[in-house]
Amino acid sequence: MRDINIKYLEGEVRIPSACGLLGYINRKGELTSGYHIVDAMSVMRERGNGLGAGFACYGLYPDREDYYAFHLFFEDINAKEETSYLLYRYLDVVQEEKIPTRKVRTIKDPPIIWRYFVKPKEEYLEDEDITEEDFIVRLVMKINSEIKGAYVFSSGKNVGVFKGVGYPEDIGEFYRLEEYYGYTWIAHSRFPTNTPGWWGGAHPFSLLDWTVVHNGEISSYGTNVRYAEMFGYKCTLMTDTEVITYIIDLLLRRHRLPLDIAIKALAPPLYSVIDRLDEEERIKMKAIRAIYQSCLLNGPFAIIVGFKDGIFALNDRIKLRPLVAGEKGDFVYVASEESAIRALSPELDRVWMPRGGEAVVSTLEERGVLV
Amino acid sequence: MKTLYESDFIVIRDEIRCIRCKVCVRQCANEVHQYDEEDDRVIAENSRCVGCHRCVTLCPTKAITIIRNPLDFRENYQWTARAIKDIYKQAETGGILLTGMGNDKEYPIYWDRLLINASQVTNPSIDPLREPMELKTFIGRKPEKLEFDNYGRLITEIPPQLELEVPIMFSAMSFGSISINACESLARASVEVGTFWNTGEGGLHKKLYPYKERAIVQCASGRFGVDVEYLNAGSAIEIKIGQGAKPGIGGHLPGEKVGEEVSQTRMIPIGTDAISPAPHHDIYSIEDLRQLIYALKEAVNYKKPVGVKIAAVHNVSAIASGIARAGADYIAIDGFRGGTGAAPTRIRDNVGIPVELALASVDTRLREEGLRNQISLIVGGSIRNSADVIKAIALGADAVYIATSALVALGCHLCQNCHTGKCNWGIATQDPNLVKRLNPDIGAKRASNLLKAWSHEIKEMLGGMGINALESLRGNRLMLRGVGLNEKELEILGIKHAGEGI
Amino acid sequence: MELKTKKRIYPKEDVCIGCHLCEIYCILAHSGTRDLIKAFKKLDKPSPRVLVEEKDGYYITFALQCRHCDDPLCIKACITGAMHRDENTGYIICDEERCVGCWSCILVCPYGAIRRSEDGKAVSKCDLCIEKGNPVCVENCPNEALELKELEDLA
Amino acid sequence: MRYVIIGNSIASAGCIEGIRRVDSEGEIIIISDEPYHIYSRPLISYWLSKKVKDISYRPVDYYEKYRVTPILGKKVIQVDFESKEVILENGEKIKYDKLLIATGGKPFIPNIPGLDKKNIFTFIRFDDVKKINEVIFDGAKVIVIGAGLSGLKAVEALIKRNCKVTVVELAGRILGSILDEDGARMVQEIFEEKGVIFLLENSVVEIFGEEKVREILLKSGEALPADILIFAIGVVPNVDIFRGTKLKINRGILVNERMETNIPDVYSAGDVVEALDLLTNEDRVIPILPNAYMQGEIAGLNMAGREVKYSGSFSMNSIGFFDVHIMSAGIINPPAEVEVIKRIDLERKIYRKLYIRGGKILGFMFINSIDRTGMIVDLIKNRIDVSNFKDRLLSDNFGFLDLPKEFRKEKILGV
Amino acid sequence: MEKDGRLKTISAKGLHYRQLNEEIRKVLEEGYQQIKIMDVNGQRYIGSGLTFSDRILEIYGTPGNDLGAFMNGLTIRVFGNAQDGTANTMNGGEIVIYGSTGDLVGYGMRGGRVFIRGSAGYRVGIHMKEYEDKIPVIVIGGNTGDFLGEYMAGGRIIVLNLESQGDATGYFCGTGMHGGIIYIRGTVPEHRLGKEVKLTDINEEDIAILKEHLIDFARYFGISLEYLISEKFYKLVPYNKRPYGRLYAY
Repeated sequence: MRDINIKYLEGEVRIPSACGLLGYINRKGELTSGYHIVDAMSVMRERGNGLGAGFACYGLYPDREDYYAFHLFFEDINAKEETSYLLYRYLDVVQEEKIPTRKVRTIKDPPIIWRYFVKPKEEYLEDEDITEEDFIVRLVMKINSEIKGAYVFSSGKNVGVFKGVGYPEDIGEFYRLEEYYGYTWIAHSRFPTNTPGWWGGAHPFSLLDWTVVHNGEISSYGTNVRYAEMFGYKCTLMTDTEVITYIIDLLLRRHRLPLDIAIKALAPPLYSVIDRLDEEERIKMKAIRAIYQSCLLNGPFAIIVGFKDGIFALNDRIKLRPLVAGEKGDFVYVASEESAIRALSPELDRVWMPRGGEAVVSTLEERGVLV
Repeated sequence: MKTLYESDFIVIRDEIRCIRCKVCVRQCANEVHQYDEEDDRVIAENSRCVGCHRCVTLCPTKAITIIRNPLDFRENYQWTARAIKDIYKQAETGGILLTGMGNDKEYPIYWDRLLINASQVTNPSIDPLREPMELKTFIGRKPEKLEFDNYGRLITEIPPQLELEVPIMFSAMSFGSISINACESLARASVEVGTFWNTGEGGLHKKLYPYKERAIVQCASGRFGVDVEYLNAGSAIEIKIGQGAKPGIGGHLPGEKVGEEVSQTRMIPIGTDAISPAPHHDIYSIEDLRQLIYALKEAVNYKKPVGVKIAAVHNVSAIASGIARAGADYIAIDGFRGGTGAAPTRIRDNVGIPVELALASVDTRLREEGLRNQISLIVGGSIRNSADVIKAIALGADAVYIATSALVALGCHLCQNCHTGKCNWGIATQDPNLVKRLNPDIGAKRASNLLKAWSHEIKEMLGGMGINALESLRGNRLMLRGVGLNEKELEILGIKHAGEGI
Repeated sequence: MELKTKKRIYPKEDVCIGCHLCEIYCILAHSGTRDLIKAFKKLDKPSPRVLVEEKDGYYITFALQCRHCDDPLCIKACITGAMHRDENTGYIICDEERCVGCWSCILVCPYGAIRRSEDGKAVSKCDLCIEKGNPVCVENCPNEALELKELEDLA
Repeated sequence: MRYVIIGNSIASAGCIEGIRRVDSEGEIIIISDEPYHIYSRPLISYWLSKKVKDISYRPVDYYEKYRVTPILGKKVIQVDFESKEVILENGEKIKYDKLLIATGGKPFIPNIPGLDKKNIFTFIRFDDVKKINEVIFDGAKVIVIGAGLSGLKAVEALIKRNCKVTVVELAGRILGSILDEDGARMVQEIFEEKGVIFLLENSVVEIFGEEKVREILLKSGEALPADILIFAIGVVPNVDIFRGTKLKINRGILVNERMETNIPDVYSAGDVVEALDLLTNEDRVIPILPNAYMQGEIAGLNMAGREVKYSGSFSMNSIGFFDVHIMSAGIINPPAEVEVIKRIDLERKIYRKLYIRGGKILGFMFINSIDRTGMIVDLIKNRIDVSNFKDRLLSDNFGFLDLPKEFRKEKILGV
Repeated sequence: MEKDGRLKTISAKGLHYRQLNEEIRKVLEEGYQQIKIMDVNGQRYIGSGLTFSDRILEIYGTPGNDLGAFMNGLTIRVFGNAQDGTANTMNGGEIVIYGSTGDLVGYGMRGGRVFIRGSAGYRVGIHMKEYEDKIPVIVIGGNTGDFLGEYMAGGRIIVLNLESQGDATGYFCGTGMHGGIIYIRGTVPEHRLGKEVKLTDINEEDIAILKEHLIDFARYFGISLEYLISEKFYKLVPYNKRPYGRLYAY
């Protein structure tokens, strides 16, 4: 994907940025409108600069929950046609449509934004002995790295990402988010250091049903990328969020690590802490650090990760970026600032500051706890 | 035969400062200084001076200066003084030119063409003095992934690992090539700092058994000192295939250096040559290497990592890939600036490649083949300071080996005369009169100080990059930029040029 | 009133390099000048009070100075009372003014650690650089082959 | 507790210092017929030669510092061992709890006609040299009788005082107690170079003169003019006042290992006692200064209640004349079967000779090669087998590296 | 464990060498005196690194490479042929092979003995060395390939060349040899020798050495000692201990 007017694109250069994060889940699976989170994001307007914002919603496509919902940006119609050819060739497409938007004064030159509800064609899965997910991942990688002007920014089941260049409230209005209902909502406001931003570079970053919003700039990026690339991921965007998403996909889906272990791999305890653990735990932690050394996210970050069963939020090991959590009834909230949570729910049962490296995990009750 | 070789150095003595204390006379193993009773003067025989500075350092009145002999040949770009003198030497002896230490020719030093990144504003630098900074490194074969049972217990069996507190180890220097006190100094420093030293192919002297937990024991073609006790003594076993200073050339400890102690340690009679030819005659192929790797693993019941050390040569990445597939737990790559006790000069100066390029290409190749995570990568041969270490790790090394730097810490002045056995600093010698000049108490302190100092610097630089655990630098080539390098070099190194953003 | 020395220098023969710098700095320390060159140009330069033990063709050397014995024979044998134990430090010191050079101390010192001064008038022995603080031989040994040990205070 | 010490010389100092190591409270009384602050007898020749002005053995504040009450210039005439009292010549009685007899030696003077003349002296006490000092003059003819250690020290001093000295010695060589013939000859030559005349195998049979000495007659029949006559034949234990008491005396006072005599609480030390000779394994008087101190110290320690044993000693001497120095120890005139090793350098007047039996050194004499001799003395004392390195014993620079490694290490590191 | 004198039989059929060797180690640790291993075929490293000086392994079949590598004390009998790398860097013990072996017997061997009834391949006894009371011995019933005793620094190699099929050794015999002795029953032509060795007659001492080992060879393989020593032996010894002493210009 490329816009010729923009000199510095994700994928060609790394763009450091600062951000505002917000996410929440209703543990009973009760759906809420996107209106609330869009509204709450405006509290953290200072954390962004209008060059990127985005939202992820889980539970928004109940009628198509068995299909992968591909959201795509196309720079032009050629890109769309080339992509469609590929999609129809490898996937059963049950529905395709333009994602409904409304005109917003501040949103300039949006790309063509389209969605497809798809399933891999059985014959390919059988032929190649590949899991459905891996097949989807490969296809996404192929489109994003090979088709000029096309970019898949959402590819999970019953999850949708909506993002673009603008302030969160404008993006929310643009995508008509008040019309979507979900049990988990995640939002992001961006402050990239260069101008202008690019639609694909906005958060959340998503692959399959993983959606990640991220505040920070991880210094281990080079290490993380070269690790992810060994497993076939193509880091086309050169953003931290992208590689974090891939590593999460690798650890949780492909290596099938329990969520708590995967979190330890991303933000492991310090050796000074490990040395004081009992022997079994110590061996385990050292093994995690030794084997997954390249997964350690080093440097400042706070992330909120959505997945089909819940969300988790995580800080770097020494907490260089803000993260706060709150609870009210069945709702669990995480955000960069408490004020954003209060905007959603003024009277909270509990508010707390998670420690560095300690994840806040919340999952749907009916699905059980993953941890 | 009258020699045409004029002395390399000239000893200048300040007669006013000289108090005739004769310290220089007693300290020079090359017998440069002599006391003339009749004239009550100390005189010098310049031709014997190797420029080791022992006398300069110990002269209490600082009366001695050593200068390079200013005597010039006619200016000639092709026929340098060195080229001419080498011919004189060979014409006079008919022998192969030997020298000590590593390649000193004007090849590019890539470390010095690499620059390190630091954080500014968008992500913070970390202050390593007050915040945690982790350098711990595991050397050993890693499973591709971990598995846990339903109770979160680790099921995967982790192969044996070396646990390093600093990513710097002392590379192989045998007792025989260096003195027992030098070995002990490094061994004790390893214990103190939490890293490892390497026996080299000379066996493990009984005096060094107390430090065996921190030893890597080497097994080379000559199999000197190798038995089951030895293999089980160390924490890892290293098969030495090659050495950066003399790829394709073996080791040869002349009989005169095989005294009682060396004899016991190598388990050979006193006075016999200890010859380790380049090839292990049981390894003529990669599958033979695999055979030896597993023979060693069987011999120690799979309790120790078995690594393979190779010289950086043209096809190093393919070889490394083969070694990884042959089951080695780590690969040590030794660059052509690596030191040696003795090497044929022509080989030292002309064979092999710089380790920076070897490292980058091996790391890249192993990643392309999806093997990089499984095997550890150690590089050595030219590491001079902590910045070199940082650059090596960013290029993809798990840890580095140092040897020349360690010897310099012990007092080596790089006079390149190790092969004569007359090391005035007590390092590369077996003469008990010289060996005792290196007090292992001091040596251990100096060597551990060096590692501690480097660790501090590494932490500072990591902090600057906003990284608080070394693993996040490993292979993180984005942290490097090249200066003065051509496209090809940048491509091999896998880095961008300085000035290019991220 | 039981007095013993509080410090003693121990040589480490394994690492003594036989450079004789201990002797050279000892001479300096007792020369009354702070400059080595000056000290050595003086005609009546003092003799060193530390002695490097060495032997032709043998690789071990070590430096030896007065052991400042707990039960010093030199004091018992001294005919003038010049040899005495310093009350503050417990060091064994020879009052060179009172020494007449009978060398009875040399006759009884089992370490051979007492020497005749260069002029042959009085005894020259290690005073552990009592006036300087730390012994210069220890401080200037380039290989730390001399170790000053603080002994248990038995007083 | 009251300690009383008879005698005010080296053994007494040893005793005082021994007592004070253990007992800082007890009263110490020291009694001497000499009126001087504690002094060193060997220094009298140095005083006479004007090399030293002060012959004190200990500093002036010594008595004060060690809290000793000196009673000087008063002679003890009797000791009542029953009532534990010392009786002075003025009738004063001093009670003691512990007593040390350190009366030393007294000069031996043969019975010769004419001894009543003036200018006849012995050479032991400070008073002796004070008197000599009053009468000598440049060019005075002095006859010294006895070529032993003190006699020759007197000769040296007199030469330095510009006297003309003749030495008369009964034996066939000088310094018979410390040197063999070769050594003696070497030393004799040194004296002769200074103008000293030696008359060996000779003795004085009569002394002539009016008030003062004028001439002596020798056994050889020769008569020699003399202004001053000095007897330096030797000393005998000074035990006169104890003869006939229950104190056991042979030549000297007999003591046990703790320097205690046969009478409880009565100790003795110094030139007056007979003690163990390590080399002969017999008790005998060894009148040398280090012994006096050590015995006094042992006595003092035991008197103050500490159990310490005297390990015995053997004869040893360090003596110098002009610029020549001699050291000897142990047995000098050995039986024939011993092994002799020696080195003579007549030109440089260096002599080194040792007697060895069963691998052990019995005795030695060194002239002008004396550095580190204490190590050899130590080898004798510790009965070290020197067979493996005996040749090195002759070297001027014999050192620790010549000794067995284990011995060396124990010695140096295990002080 | 009270299993002295007891025999245990293991079948190696289908076992990976790691499993087999683990089993052997386990059985030895249980105290069995003698282990019979049946159906061995290609399993490597049998006996590797083991120190059980009074125990016996009997191998039926064809053991794999590096048989007895780094072995420190154990008796192995192979009823069949052995492959390459037998007794690699062996330090003690005994290997008796009733058939022939491949290349590289006794590489870097420092102690123990190897008896081979048949022939051995190339590069036998390279880097063999001796130290104090450790003097390794290889006795070969048949002949050997090239490079016998290359860089040999100690030990004894005896080549019997029984049922002579030609020369006892291949080419380049004893190149770089600087210690030890190679005995040859019969002789070997000069052109097959490396330039560092010379062929000489044997003396009384040599005969004693030969007898010491040939008695056992005869006993193991049921050949009469008289027959073995009926032919004249020669020996190969190095010209000097420092073959390359003058190669360098210092």
